[in-house]
Amino acid sequence: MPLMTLSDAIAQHVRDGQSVALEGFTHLIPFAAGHEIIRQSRRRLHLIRMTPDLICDQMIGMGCAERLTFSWGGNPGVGSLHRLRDAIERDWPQPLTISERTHAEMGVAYQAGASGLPCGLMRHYADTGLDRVGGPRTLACPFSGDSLLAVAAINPDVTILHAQQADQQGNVLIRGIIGAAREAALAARCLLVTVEARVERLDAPLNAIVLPHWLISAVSIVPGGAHPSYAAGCYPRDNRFYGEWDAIARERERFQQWMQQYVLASRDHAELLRRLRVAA
Amino acid sequence: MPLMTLSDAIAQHVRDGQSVALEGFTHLIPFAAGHEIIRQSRRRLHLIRMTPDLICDQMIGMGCAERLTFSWGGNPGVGSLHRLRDAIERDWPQPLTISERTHAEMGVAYQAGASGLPCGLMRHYADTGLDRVGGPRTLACPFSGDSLLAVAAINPDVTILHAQQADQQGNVLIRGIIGAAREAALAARCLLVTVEARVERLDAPLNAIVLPHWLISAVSIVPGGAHPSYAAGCYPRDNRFYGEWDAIARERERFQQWMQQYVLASRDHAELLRRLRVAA
Amino acid sequence: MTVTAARQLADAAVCFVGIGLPSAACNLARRTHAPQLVLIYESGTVGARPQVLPLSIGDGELADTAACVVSLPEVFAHYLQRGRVDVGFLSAAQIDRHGNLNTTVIGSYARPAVRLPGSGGAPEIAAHAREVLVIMKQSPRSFVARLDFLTSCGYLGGAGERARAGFPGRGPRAVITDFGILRPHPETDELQLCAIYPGVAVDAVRAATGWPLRVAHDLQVLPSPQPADLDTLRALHAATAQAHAVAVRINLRTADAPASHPH
Amino acid sequence: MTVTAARQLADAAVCFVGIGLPSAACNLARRTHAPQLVLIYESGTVGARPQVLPLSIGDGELADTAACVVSLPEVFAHYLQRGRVDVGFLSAAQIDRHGNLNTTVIGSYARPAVRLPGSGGAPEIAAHAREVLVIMKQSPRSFVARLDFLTSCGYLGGAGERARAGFPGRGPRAVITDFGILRPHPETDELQLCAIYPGVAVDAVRAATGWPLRVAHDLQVLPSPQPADLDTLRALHAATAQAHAVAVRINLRTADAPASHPH
Repeated sequence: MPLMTLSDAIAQHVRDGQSVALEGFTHLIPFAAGHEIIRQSRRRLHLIRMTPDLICDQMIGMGCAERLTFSWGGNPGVGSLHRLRDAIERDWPQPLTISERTHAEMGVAYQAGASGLPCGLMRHYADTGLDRVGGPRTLACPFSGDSLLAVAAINPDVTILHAQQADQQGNVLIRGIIGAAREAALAARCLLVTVEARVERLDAPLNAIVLPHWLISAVSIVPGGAHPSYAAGCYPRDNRFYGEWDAIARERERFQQWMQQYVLASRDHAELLRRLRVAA
Repeated sequence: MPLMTLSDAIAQHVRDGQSVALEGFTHLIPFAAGHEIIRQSRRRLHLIRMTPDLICDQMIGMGCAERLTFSWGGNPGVGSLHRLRDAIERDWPQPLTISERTHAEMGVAYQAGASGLPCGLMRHYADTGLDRVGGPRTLACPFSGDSLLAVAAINPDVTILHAQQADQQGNVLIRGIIGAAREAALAARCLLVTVEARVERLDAPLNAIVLPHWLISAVSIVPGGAHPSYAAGCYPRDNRFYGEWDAIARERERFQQWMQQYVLASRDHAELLRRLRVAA
Repeated sequence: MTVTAARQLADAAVCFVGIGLPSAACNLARRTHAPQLVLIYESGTVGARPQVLPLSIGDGELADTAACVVSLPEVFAHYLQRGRVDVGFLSAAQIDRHGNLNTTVIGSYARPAVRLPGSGGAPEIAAHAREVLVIMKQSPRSFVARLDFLTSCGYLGGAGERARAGFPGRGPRAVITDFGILRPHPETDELQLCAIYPGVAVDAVRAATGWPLRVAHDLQVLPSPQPADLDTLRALHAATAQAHAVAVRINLRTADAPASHPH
Repeated sequence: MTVTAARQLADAAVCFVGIGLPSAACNLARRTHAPQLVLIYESGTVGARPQVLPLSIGDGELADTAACVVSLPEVFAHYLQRGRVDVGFLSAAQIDRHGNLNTTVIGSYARPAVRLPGSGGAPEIAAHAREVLVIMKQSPRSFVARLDFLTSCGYLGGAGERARAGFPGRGPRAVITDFGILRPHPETDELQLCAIYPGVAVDAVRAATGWPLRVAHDLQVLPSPQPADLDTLRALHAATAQAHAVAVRINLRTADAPASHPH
């Protein structure tokens, strides 16, 4: 596990055209990494995220993505993701192909990917609209005859997570709401992690969620790297920013202006947080 | 979750002829509960345990079981389970039907059971002897065409676990090596738990393994309830006893004498531990 | 509407909660008549007891107050699909006369007029929860004769089609709206108006419904909400607004901090 | 034998370890030439660094020294089946000329002469680990012409059958015995004697093998074990014996103890 700056990690490991999962369920969303991908102008990415959230809204609006796999694409508690809608409804800034699943299907798909299986199983009773537009197929349980839905595994080229701590060896500790982040990490061909802090020892409880260093391609220390999402034990979710994003992202011009003024004009995440007056 | 004595819990919830999983992988094996089942002379049980260990050796030797589902039936680091062997090799004290799987298959079977699925999936490349004598069947992945093994779910009538702590509501905290105990618990129709201690609050770290009280049919407080297995943070594995068991269980007479003198003659687990000079 | 929805919840029920109105109703119920209600959010927080309403389904408040935090694959497989959930609480952009729900698109799927957030956890909640409560504002645009997209199954085409398909959950037991409560007819599975708030005219409800709405022969008038319930709900919203308005400050020097274990 | 087995392990390899001789060899390697060896036990302890040898696969020592403790379904799915394991280290009661293993029964399955413990994790380790090391004492009863039961797949019938079946792992790379090392022939996959300890006669090895044993044309003589390695191994065994002999004492009053969090 090499320790490197986030800009080096993205430069070395994320290539145009790759599938990139940025996971973290409301909690620990890797915003700093998403911004760095925007700064480095990656193109034609296949973004994978259960809840695209503001981070995918920004990356899609900035033209990084040509495809999105997701299960719920809103601004939680606020409303629409306007850049996501603009891409789907009006092909701006470019067409976006979507692969849409349910949360449970995404969970099964990541779990299958993490388990080295080509697919996973769920109960299935009747076709929904998603079954009709999507890829899943039914098969019969060889024991009970029950109808089951087979869900194709997801194995991202790169998975990026944010976490609280890394130790000197590069083992990473994640605390709190985890979503399918661990499965997304284990399913990936390359795993990048940003952390709030590097510590001598993790001092993790016995059954803590730790990603062993030898599974990780690069660790970068980025305090505040989940903002406006949060890192349990470090800082809370910036609910106010989530509310304000609705007005920022509603119109193309204001969105572009904001991205220029804050994300592109900042060398790194620390500078962005200072511009946002979140950090001193 | 009613709090009750172990003897009441077994009397109320374990019936002759049921399938009973006693899980805990080397760690937290529910010995006290197994002994109570022996004391209450349950018969025709279908025992389910990945590693039958001494507890199933004792239950089988005392005539509680007519069937065993397992994946590794030895005395860890010591050698054979002589009572298990005697039942399979010589039908003593009665014939024992075995359903044999691999550890990985048992894990998948419990996981499927815990997930409300009739079966789970594994990779499969060539038939082993177990595939030939056992029940699993192969099917083709509908996406990749890969050959996969379908493993039938396990849903025990009763699962019994031992754990470190229960709080006032009956939520249970498990710390340390977990094996497939959580999946066995969630797969069961009825869940019984013995714990080392009852506490005001669990004070569990964020991602600790906690079984919510409303999943549990009965909690019993049994200090030392895992002995000669162990409870992390409470007492170590009694490796010496595991070594001594080999000589105790080798011959039928000595085994019966030992069970009479220690397990049957003790009213409860505390008395047994005193007779074994493990507790004062 | 929130108070009426809360009243539908029995104490000690295990409830899989969506964000927004469902979450408000569940937390109101937990603070009033149902203190033992077990709330499960799809973020994996089981037994959450939030002090303020979460803005997102994964707010730290939910994790900090939960009995346990499990992964998302686990919460959907081990709790929902395993049949441990009594009540699923949903909302939607469109509902049809058989309680089927759309949260995906208005217009065509390929080129929607309005792209909605999508399914999230709703299709499996609708399938597996022993019963489903739906809470949504009633209008001809939301109570439609034909869904633009079938995201989550209610009673499908009605007349027992859901039961015949083998769904483990019974489907929507009640749809709570700003006019009253609709419930499925026991034979046809068609939603009919069963209860109205005091002062609501049946014709107004019909006008707000995109299909010819049937009215139960024993139409009830709901009691006015208890002042205590309204006070509790207002206090909850006020505490929530205050908590969410707090400015976040991040200390960039945490990188150099010692290995203290955040607990 | 243990020292020779340990020497087969490259530093920083990820090793899925069975109990007994494999565990001794892996821990010896970790204490000598391979300090970065990652040990995974099927009990879910990943990156364990035990100070004494565990008697069981799930000793507390393994959990206390591990980087993380995961569930058994996870360790088999996320680590082994996912292809994260470099080396699987196995032992068996019987092995045949193509490295297939039996740990299930001697005699017939339905009515065995000797019922062995069974498969445990071995079949999947043999299938998925990038390569497999086998360590066992060599005798005509253990190195047999025909297995009584096929528990774990080596090279099946040989001559590329394993590779054609699509196994992700390459199969047994070396069988370390008390005479030397057998390795598969690159074309036939048949195990042949490739190295012997100083002073071992090839005829003695042939006599200890239940099939006509082939000998590599460049048969090597293994170096004598380094005294330092032997000292480390002896010290490890001594510490282990001492640790396992300690009498366990349980305090029955822990039930009344306060809610201190065992850490």
